[in-house]
Amino acid sequence: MKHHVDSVRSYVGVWIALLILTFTTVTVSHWDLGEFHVVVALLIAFVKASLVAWIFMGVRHSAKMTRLFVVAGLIWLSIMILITYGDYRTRAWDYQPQPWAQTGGAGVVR
Amino acid sequence: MATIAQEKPETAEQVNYLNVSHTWKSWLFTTDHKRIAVLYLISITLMFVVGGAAAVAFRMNLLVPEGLFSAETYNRLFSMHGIIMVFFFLVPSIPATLANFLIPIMVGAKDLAFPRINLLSWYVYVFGGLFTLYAVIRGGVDTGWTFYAPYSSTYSNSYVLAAAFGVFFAGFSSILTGLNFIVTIHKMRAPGMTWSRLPLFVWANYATSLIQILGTPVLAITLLLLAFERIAHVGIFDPNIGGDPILFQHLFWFYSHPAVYIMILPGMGVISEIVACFSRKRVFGYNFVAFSSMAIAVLSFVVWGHHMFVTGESMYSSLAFSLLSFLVAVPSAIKVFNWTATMYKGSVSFETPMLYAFGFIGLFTIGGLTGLFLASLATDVELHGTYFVVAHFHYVMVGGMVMAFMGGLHFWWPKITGRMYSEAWSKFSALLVFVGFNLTFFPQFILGYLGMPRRYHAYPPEFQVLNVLSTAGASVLGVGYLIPMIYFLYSLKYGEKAGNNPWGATGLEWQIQSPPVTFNFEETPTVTEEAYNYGPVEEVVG
Amino acid sequence: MHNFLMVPLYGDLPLFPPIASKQAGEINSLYWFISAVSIIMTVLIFACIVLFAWKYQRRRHAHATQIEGSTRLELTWSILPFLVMLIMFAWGAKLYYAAEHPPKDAMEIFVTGKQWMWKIQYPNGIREINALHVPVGHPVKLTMASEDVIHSFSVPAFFVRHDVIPGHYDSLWFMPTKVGRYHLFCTEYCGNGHAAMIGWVYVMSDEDYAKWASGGGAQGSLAEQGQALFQQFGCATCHLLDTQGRCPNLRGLYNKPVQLNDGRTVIADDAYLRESILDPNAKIVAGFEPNVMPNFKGQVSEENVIALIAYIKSLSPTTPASQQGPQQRPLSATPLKGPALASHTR
Amino acid sequence: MAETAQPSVASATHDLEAEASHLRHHFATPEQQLDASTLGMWTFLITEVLFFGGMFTAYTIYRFLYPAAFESTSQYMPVILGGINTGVLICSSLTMAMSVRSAQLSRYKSLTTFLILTMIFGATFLVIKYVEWHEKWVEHHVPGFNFQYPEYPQYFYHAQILFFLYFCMTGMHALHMVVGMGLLTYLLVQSIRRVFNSSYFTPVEMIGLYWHFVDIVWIFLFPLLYLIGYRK
Repeated sequence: MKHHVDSVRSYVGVWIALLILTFTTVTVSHWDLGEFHVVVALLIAFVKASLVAWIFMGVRHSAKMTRLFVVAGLIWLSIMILITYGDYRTRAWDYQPQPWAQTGGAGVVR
Repeated sequence: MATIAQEKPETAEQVNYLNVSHTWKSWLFTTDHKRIAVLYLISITLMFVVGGAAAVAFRMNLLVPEGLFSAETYNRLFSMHGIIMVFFFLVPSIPATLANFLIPIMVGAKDLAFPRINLLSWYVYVFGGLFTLYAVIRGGVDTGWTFYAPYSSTYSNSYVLAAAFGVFFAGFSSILTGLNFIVTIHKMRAPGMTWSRLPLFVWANYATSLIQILGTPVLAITLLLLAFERIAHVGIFDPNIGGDPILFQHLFWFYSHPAVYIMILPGMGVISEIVACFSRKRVFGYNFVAFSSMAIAVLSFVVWGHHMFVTGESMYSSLAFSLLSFLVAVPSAIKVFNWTATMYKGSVSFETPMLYAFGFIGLFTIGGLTGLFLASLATDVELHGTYFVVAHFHYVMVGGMVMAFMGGLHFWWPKITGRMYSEAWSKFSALLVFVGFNLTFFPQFILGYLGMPRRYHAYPPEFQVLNVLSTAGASVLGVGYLIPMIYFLYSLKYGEKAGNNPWGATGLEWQIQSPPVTFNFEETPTVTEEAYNYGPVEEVVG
Repeated sequence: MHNFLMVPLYGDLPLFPPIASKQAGEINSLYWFISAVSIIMTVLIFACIVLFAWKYQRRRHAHATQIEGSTRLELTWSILPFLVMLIMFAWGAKLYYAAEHPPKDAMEIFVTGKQWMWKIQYPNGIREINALHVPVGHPVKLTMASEDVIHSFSVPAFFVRHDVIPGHYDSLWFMPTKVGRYHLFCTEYCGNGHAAMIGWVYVMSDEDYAKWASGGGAQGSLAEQGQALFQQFGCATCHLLDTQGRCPNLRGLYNKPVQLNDGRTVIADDAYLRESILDPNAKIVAGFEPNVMPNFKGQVSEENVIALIAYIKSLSPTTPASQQGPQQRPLSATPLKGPALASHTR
Repeated sequence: MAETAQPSVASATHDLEAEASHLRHHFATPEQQLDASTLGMWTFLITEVLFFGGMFTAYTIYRFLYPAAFESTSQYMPVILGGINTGVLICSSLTMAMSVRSAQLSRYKSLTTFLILTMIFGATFLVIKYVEWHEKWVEHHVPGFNFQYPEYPQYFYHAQILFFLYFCMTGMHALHMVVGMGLLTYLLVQSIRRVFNSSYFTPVEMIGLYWHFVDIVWIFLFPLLYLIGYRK
C-alpha cells in the first residue's frame, strides 16, 4: 500500500523552524509596531500553522480533495469572522458627524 | 440501471436486514445503516409526537384572546415545540432516517463509511433527546428555540442549561451523520457511479451534510459560551460588562440560517426522486438541480444577517445581506421550475407519494415567495417578529420538509418494510394534511400583515377569528398526521407484500430485495447508466 | 357571542392594517408589489402543475417523452426572476435607508423597555407607561434603551419596528399621518409578560396635542428632573458648573469633543454620557484621575440616565452661573444617532 | 498507471494478508478504507476549525471594540509559561510525527518510545497550563468569581471579556489535549501489542492529525492571548 515516509531531516527542520518562529513572535511583541503588531503576530502564526499542516500533517502528499477540504474550512472560517466583523466595522460609518467635529468613528475623533 | 444478478424467487422466509436477528442486542448494537435508520425513525417520531402535542396545546390556548393557559405555560409550550421540532425532528428527519437508509444503497455501497460512528450518532441523539425531555419534565424551558441572550443567559428561570445541552448533543449527532455521508459519497461509490450519475437525493444530502459539518460546530460553541455565561453569571454576551447580545445572534444565525436549508434540502432531494418516478421521466435539467443544491449550501452561509435587520446591525451589512438573500432564492426557484418541467410530457400517476410531492411544490412555492417579503429590507421591518414570519417558515418547514418526509416515507416504505400500506387511507390523510396545513398557516400570513406579534399568549380581540381558524386547521393537521401512524403500523403485519419495485422506479435501491439484506448487495454493482433512465432521450428543448 | 367551541368570539375580521404613517404607505406599496409578483408566480406554477398533471396523466399519456434539459430555459428562469428581485431589493433598500435616517427636525421622545412595560419620557417632563402621544404630521424620533433583556418596539400601523438592545441606545422614527389610536407591541420575546408589554399610540391633532402637553411633567421638564437627580446623586459636589472641580465641568459639554487621558478624543454624545454615568472609569478625561467618581451601574435606571443627559444637554455654555438650570426644552430636539455600542474606541 | 506503480506480486499479496484483519467488511480495498478514514478525519478537523472559530470570531469583535482593555491584560499573561508551552507542544508535534514515521517503517520500539515522549510533552503542557490557571485564580482574574482589576479600573468590565474568552479558549484547547492524551494511551497500548506496522497504521496517522491540529490551535492562541499589546 502506497504511503510517503518523510525524512527525519524534514521533520527536525520544521521543528527547529517552529521553535525559531516562536522565539521571533515573542521578540517581535516587544517592538512597537502600532497597528501592525497583530498583523505580524498573525502572520507568524499562519506560517507556523502552515508548516505543521504541510509537513507534519502531510498535506504535501495528500489528495487534491483533502487540500480542497482544508481550504474550504479556512474559507468558511473567514466568512464567519469577516462578515461578522464587517457588521461591527461599518456600524460606525452611519454615525452622522456634527458639523463642528471630524469624527472618525462612533463618537471618536482620531 | 445496473448489472445486478440477484433476483431470487420470493419465498416467505427470505432473509433480510429485519429478520436476520431478533434480539434487543442485535438492534441496540447494530452497525447496519438500515437498522440505525429504523432506530432513528422511531426516535424522531416520538419527538415529533411530543413537539406536535405541544403545538396542539398552545394552539388551543390561542382560541380566546386572553389565552386559556398562563403565560408561563404557553411560553414553555412554544419553546419546547420549537426546540424539539427543529433540533430533534426537522434536522435529523430525512438525513438520519431515509438518507441513512438509502444513501449507501443509492451509491452502491454495503454500508456507510463509518458504521460505528453512525450508531454513535444515534446514541448521542438519544442522549441529547433525554436531556431535553428532562428539561420538559422538570418544567420546561421558555427561551424559544433561538435562546437569545441575555434573556436565556441571565433572566430566564427555566431549565435553559438542560435544553441547551440537549441541543448541543443533537448537534453532534448531526455532525457525525453529515461527516459519514460526505465520506460515503466521496469514497464508497460503486464502480461506474460517477458524480453525474448520482441520484439527486444523494446530491441534496451531500449539500446538506456540508452545511451540517460547517455550521453545526458554531452552534455548539455558541451554546457552550451561553452555558458558561449562565453558570458564571458573567460572559461575553453580557451587556453589563460591554458584551453585545447581537454577537450571540450573529453566531447563532451563522448556524441557524444554513440550518433551515438542512431542513429543506433533503426534502428537495426526495421530491426530485418522486416527481421523476411518477412522471416516468428523467428529471428536467439534472445538472441544474444538482448544482442548485450546492449553490444553496454555499449561499446559505452568507445570508444570516437577514434575521437581524431590526436589531441595530450595521445598515451596510443589512444591505449586503438583503441582496445575498435574494440571490439564494434563485437556486430554490430553479428547482421548482425544473420539477414542474419534469412533469411536462410525462406519464403522470397519482399515488400517495406523488400527492405529497404536489403538496410540497405548491406549499414550498408559497413559503419561498413569502421569503421575499422578509429578504426585502423595508418589508422585513414591517413583518419581522410577527405571525407572517411564523407562517413563512412553517410553509417551508412543514409544508416543505414534513410533506417531503411524508412523501419519502410513503415512497420508500415498501423498500424499508417490504409491505404496502393502504392506498385509500394514505390518500385521504395526504388530503387532510394539505387542507389542515393551509387552514392552520394561511390565516397567519394575514395575522402577521395586521401586525400580530409571535410568541404572544394573549392578543387583542380583533385577531381572534383568524386565530380560531388557525387552531381549527391545526386540529385537522393533527388528525392528518395520526392516521399514517396507524396504517403504517397496521401495514407492518397485514400489509400486502410489496415486491422489489412496486413503483417501477429506476435507481439501485429498487433493484435489490425488499427489504434489503444486511449488506445491501451480495456483489458490488457496476453502474452503467445515469439516474432516472426511464427511456432514451427523445426530445431536446431549445 | 359564543360559537360552537363555547368560547367567546369577537366579530371583527380585519384583513388590512391601518396605514397611519408616511412610511406605512410607502412600505405598503412595496408589500403589494411583492405580493403581486408572488401571486402571479404562484398562479403560474399551480396552473402548470394542474395542467401537466391533467394533460399528461397516465391514462391519457401512457408513454412519457424523455426530454433533455435546456440551458437556455434554465438561464431564463434564473435571471428573469432575479431581475425582478433586484427591484424588490432596491425599493426595500431605499425605504430602509430613509427609516435609518431621521429628519433633523424630528421631535425626540425617550423610551425605556423594561420587563414588562414601555416607559415613555417626553422632553417637557411628562412620563407615561405603555402610552405614547404624538402630534399628527410631525416627524418623531424615539431614542430607546432597555433595562434588562432585548425588547422590540413596534407600531404596526406605522410599519416601524426596532429592537431595543440592553447596553445600546437604539432609535427609530416615523411621521404619523392619521389621527387615531394604534397598537404598540413588544415583538421580541422577553419573558412571561411579553404579551402584556403592549400599549397604545395616540396620534393627536396639533391643538389637542398642545393641550395634552401643556401641563408638562409634575416634576418639571425632563431636564429639570435631571437637575434634581444631579443633586440627589451628589453629582454636583464634584461636577461644579462655574469652576473646574475634582471632576470635569459639564457646562456646554454636550456634543463637543473631549480629550481623554489616553490621547484619544471622543464626542460627548448620548452614548458617551450614558457610559460615563454608568461606568465612569471607562473613559477618563485628560487631566483627571480615575476612581474618583463612584460606579453608578445598577444604581441609576435607564430613565434617570435619560433625564441626566437631558440636564447636561440643557447646560448651555453661555448661561450665566447665577441662572443655571435647564430651560424649558422645545419639543424638537437635536437629532442624535447613538453609536451601536457605548464605547467604540478606535 | 500500470507502469508507474509496479509493486511485486509477492509483496502485494503479503500486504493484503496483513491488512485483511483490519479491512472492514464494507470496504472493497484497504486503499478505500484508508482514503475514507483520512477524508473523515480531515472533515472532522474542519468541524473543529469552526468550533474554535466561534470563539475566534467573538475574540475578533471584542478586540476591535475594546483594544485598549485587551492590551491592558497582556501584563498579566505569563509570556514565559505560554512560550514554554508553545515549545512543549511543538516538541510533542515532532515526536508525534516521528511516531507516525516509526509506524510506517514498522519500527515497533521507536513507535512506543515516541508515543511515550509525546504523552510526556502533552502532560507537561497540561501541568504548566494548570499552574497558569492557578495563578489567575489567585490573582482574581477569573470573571464571575470575585474578579478584581485594581490597576486598570477603567478596564474593569471590558477586561473581563478577554479573561472570559481566555478561559474558554484555553479551556477548550486543554480539553482537546486531554482527549488527545486518552487517544495516545490507546495508541500506546496497541503499539506495545505491536498492532501497527507498515501496512496498518491508520489510527496512528489519524490521531496524529488530531494532535497536530490541536497544536495549530495553540499556535494561534499564543499570540492572540499572551502577546496582545506591545510590551516595553
